[in-house]
Amino acid sequence: MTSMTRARRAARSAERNRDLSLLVAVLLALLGAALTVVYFMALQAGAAPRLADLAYERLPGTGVQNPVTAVLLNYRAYDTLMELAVLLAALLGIWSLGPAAPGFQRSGAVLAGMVSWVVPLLIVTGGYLLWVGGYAPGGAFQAGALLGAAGVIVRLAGDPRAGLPGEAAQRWLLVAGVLVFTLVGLGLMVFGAGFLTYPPKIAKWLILAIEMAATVAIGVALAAAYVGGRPPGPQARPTAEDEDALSATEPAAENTPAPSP
Amino acid sequence: MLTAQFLYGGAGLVLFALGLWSFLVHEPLLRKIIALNITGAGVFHVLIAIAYRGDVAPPDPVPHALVLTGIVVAVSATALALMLGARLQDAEEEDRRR
Amino acid sequence: MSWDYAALLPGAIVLSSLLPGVFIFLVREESHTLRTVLNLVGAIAKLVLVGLMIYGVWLGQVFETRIAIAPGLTLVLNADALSVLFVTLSTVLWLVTTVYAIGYLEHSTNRSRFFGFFSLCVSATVGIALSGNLLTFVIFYEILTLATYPLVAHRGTPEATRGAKIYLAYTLSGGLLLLVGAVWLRTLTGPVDFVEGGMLGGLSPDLHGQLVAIFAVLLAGLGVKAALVPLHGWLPQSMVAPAPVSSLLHAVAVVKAGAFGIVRVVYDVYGVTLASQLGLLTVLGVLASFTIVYGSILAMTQDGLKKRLAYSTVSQVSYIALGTSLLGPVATVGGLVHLVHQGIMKITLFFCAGNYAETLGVANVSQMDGVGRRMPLTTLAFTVGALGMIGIPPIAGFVSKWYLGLGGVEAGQHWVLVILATSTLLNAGYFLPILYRAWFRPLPASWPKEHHFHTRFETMGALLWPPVITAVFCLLAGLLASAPFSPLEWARLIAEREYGL
Amino acid sequence: MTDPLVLCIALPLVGAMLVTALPRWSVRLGIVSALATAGAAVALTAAVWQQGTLHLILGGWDAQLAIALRADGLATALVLMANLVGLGISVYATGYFHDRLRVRSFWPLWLLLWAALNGLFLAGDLFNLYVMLELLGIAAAALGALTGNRDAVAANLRYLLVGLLGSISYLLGVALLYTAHGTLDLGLLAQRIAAAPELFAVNAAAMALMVAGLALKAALFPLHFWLPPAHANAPAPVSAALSALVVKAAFYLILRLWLDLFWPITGMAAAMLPALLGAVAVLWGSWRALRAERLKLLAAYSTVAQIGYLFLFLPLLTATPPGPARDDLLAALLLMAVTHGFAKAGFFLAAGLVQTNAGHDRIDDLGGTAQRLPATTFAIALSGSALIGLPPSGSFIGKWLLMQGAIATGQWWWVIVVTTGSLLASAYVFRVLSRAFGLEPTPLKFITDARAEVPALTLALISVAVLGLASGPLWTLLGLSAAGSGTGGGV
Repeated sequence: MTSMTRARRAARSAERNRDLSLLVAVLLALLGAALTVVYFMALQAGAAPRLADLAYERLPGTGVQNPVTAVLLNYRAYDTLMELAVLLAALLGIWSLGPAAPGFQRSGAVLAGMVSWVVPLLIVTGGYLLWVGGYAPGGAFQAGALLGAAGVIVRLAGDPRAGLPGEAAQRWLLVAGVLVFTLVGLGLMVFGAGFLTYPPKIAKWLILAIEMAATVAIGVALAAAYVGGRPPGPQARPTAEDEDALSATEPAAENTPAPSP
Repeated sequence: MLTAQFLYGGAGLVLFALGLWSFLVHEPLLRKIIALNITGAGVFHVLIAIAYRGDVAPPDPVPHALVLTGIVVAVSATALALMLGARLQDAEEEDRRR
Repeated sequence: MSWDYAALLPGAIVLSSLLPGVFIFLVREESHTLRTVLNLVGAIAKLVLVGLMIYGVWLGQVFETRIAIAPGLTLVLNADALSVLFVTLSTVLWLVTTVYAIGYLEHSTNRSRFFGFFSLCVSATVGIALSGNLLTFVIFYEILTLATYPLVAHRGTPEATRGAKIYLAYTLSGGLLLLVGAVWLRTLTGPVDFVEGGMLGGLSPDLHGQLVAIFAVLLAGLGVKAALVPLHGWLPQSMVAPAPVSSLLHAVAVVKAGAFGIVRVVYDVYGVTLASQLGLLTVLGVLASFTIVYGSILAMTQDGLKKRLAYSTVSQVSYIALGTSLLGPVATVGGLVHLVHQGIMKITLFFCAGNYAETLGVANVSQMDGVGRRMPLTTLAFTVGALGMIGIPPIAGFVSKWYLGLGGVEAGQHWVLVILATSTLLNAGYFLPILYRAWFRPLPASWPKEHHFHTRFETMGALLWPPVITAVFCLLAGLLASAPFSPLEWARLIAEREYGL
Repeated sequence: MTDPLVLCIALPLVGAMLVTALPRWSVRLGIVSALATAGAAVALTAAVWQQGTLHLILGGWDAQLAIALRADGLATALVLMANLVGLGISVYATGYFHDRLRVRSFWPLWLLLWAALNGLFLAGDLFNLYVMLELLGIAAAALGALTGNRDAVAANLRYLLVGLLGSISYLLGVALLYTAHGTLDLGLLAQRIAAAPELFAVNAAAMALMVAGLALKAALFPLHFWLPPAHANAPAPVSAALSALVVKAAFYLILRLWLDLFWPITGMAAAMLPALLGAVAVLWGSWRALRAERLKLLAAYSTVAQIGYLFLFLPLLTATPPGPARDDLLAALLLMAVTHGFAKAGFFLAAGLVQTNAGHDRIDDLGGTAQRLPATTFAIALSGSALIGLPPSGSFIGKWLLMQGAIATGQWWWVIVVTTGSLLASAYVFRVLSRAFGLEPTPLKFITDARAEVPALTLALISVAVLGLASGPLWTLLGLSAAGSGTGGGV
């Protein structure tokens, strides 16, 4: 019902703003055209070598053979570190909004059976992607995404925790990526190499360690984000301020971005 | 080579403009969030297009890495926006019930 | 930056009230003794330091504290003869007023806050007096505005907050104009230091148009605090403040800051010769004359004693501007000596007004029948102050008026005599009826709100002696006008230096 | 070997991880991290003071391939400001949040925000700046919604989306620049832009996209619509961080791009547009602050106005030839930004105390605050006078130099904007104070809470006394001391 009134309201306001939206459309079309022209000019000017050649030239000293992984975890590792922090920040933001809504139905036998096949497969594939990232397309993000997807499936199958451990362990897994990354960086700095400056000899292993931690962190963060709230645990018993924990009895599917049936 | 890059990147710019339009004119939150993602995807397209260096030379890895990073950032922001939206909807419904 | 005695003294004079002020804020409300000690130690220390400085300046020593705020912007505290005049006035009257205020506020609330801001005000006034360049002047000028605000609003009544708002609206706008003028001037000349004889004489005549405009802006900014008509509206409204505030700040510190600023700008920035060439003195003279007459006329219509005194202040402070606007050393002496004379006379009157209100509950002129018999010493002090204001010899006011008139004649501006005569008549018109009521009308059956103190005098000692002392000052300043170190002699010294005689 | 440049970013990051992992100890660990981070910032300032601009390429690769960190005077001054303010906010927060769950949510997000701020100020790489912007935006929006009430969530959702839009626009600009010039390093890019005047259209388009995106985040009028509700509804320490630091970071980035990257292609016309918008922001923001009913809303609108002042400097910088006069303008700009940082943080912290003790922050019902909360009222008064630009605050010196530059370059109309803005500012500040001094039938119960009041008061005092009376070190930090003293040192 609410969605219907909302749709009607939106339709009315859209009607009212039709002229305005037409104007916006014209302006944006102009903007798009101008940007295309500029983009064309930039492409033409960009005959100068960008960073590709240099990136390939330096590849042997990076500890990995896949150039994209080299950029992500060596040349521009600092970006990747911060990006893990972004993911964590988003999750912490989600957690700060309150506990997750309960109320998933247990899956039927067919789905449960499928889940018990798919989830291990996803985890194994994730591990493979993680390892192969050193040579070919793949790496921590892809692997983490698969782990996250596994969590999503488990949750859809009815586990309110999406297969994640309790809150305390979950917190450690979440911070593992950034923590290992930063500590490796700081450790290298203390031993004189400079922050995130891997000595070529051990670069491969350092990167692998970071990637493993990052994979876990990303997977857990994605799954936890899908759960959509603080994990229900002994530490987070519903308090007076978490009224929504008590009142949220409707199916949570309305609140979470579940795929349409 | 230039043509391919131009067409692919140009499509990205079209996506950018479309997303922007949708973000500006549509009221519902979900549409705004999707619009933003389209806008971002447009920019990622441009980055992928410029990484292309012809059929022989391997692509420039730097823009690829940037896109990967950008995607994770976009996913994170989208997740937070969705949850804030859900929380807002809860609050509005609570208000209405009172 | 050298840290010897001469470079430290001006800064120390400012700090001698600033530091106690900061500590007073932290004093607990009940710690009456500690607060009194802090107040008096500050006041006496300042007096001693100023004494040292007077002696040094008289000998021709240079005292200058410089603190670089930023490249090209320096806080300069500098003691020349003119600043010594104003510093001494503020310091002596601060000591007297502190004693008065301790008595006056004995049973009121928020005394720590009051005395803290009071000390800040005095620091700002002394800072204004010692400013060695326009930037420093502007800084202290604005601090004075800010520090006075809580004192005007002190009582917290709706009238008090309203009066304080009006006060702020006027003075902050004035401060902004002053700031704009100062910045504008600085873009033309670089740092604007106060130099005896002025510093703009060497500028090319092309800039004279801008200089006139700048003067107009500066005068508008300073005119607010100096209560030049039509910028005087805040002064009567601020009379809601407690009596010590009205006496020291609104009779002495704040209005004098404006008048002092005008003197500085005319003599030490533009130079009196250039100002006269540009026709600025005429404008100032006309404004000042108008204010003198207008203020007096309004004073006659007031029944509230403090309001009447306030309009009298509006009128009397413009004597200083009038003296400044006349080209010639004699008029300068008249204007400058009035800076001191008006201060001691007006503070006497305000102290007395406070005593009447505090002891008898008398706030209006119409209630003053017979107060002379109930409070003879206070009324005697009041009489001295009032007669001085009118210009009866041998009280201080006579000396000012005499020199102003002489200066007008010397400058060939005979209309000044007409202004002085009119003003004197008007002064008599609004003071003599009060004196008549006080001494010759019969006592009323009861006073509006009488307050009995356990003392053998007419009122509490701390309230009684300050006006008596300042009344004695008024007499001495007139009687001993030609003694060394008298205000008159000091004003002569300043005039000699300004005119390079 | 440790590098303060790295520590400024790594320490809060590690701190954020520890408080996330050990929520029971979040307050203790949080304060330790705050102290350590602020210490690193002080060490960084000392290093820049002694050695001049610091430069570090992470990973030991060629400059263009890797990410550079850079600390010049401008960045260092802002880092120092942000970290001292951050320390104040942290100490205040220990006494502000009482609910356990809120404490646990606050600290990790706050430390992440802090890391992002330092990272943004010190970054020397365009794409890294994008990541920092996003981290900043996400952490800020999450913190702003911490109270969980409807208005706060709605406002900060809008803030998040608007911020995302701004970042995407910025990123498209970065993509264009990389296409044309093939590097992301700020220093190299500056050389290449200067060397390629024929690419004016590309550079200008990139600049327009980036500056527009950042102006949205910096809340430049008319893109400020999201700021007042978001800042007014956040918890007080968060409001302080958002208003004093986060908005400032976006402005810093605009300035950095404008001065370092696009200087060759910016002319008077380009500088006039943001300045005009800034002027409207000054007037409109101050006016709305004057009309605001709540203390925190007042402070938020005042931020809109104060950001406007900073944009007024652009045409002055453009019109002034290199030399002492331009150096003064640059330092004044920095001084105003830094002063506003301290003052606004102090103001918000004090407003938070008023709100907690009075139970509301409706200005009309705040009578008697001066009697009940003397130290807090004093903090509001001090930071308020810094917002107005009264001496001896740092913004007084800033406005003095701003007006001086305006008159010297013949752009006298900015003087009118500045004076009108100052008058409006005094009106809104004293509107609060005159309420506070009002005599209300409140019991004379003094409330003192040192842990909460000392940070507010200290920040306010810094904005007034320290920055206003000793602003010279900013010139030294910017490396301008030799040039500046050429103007005569006050003689």
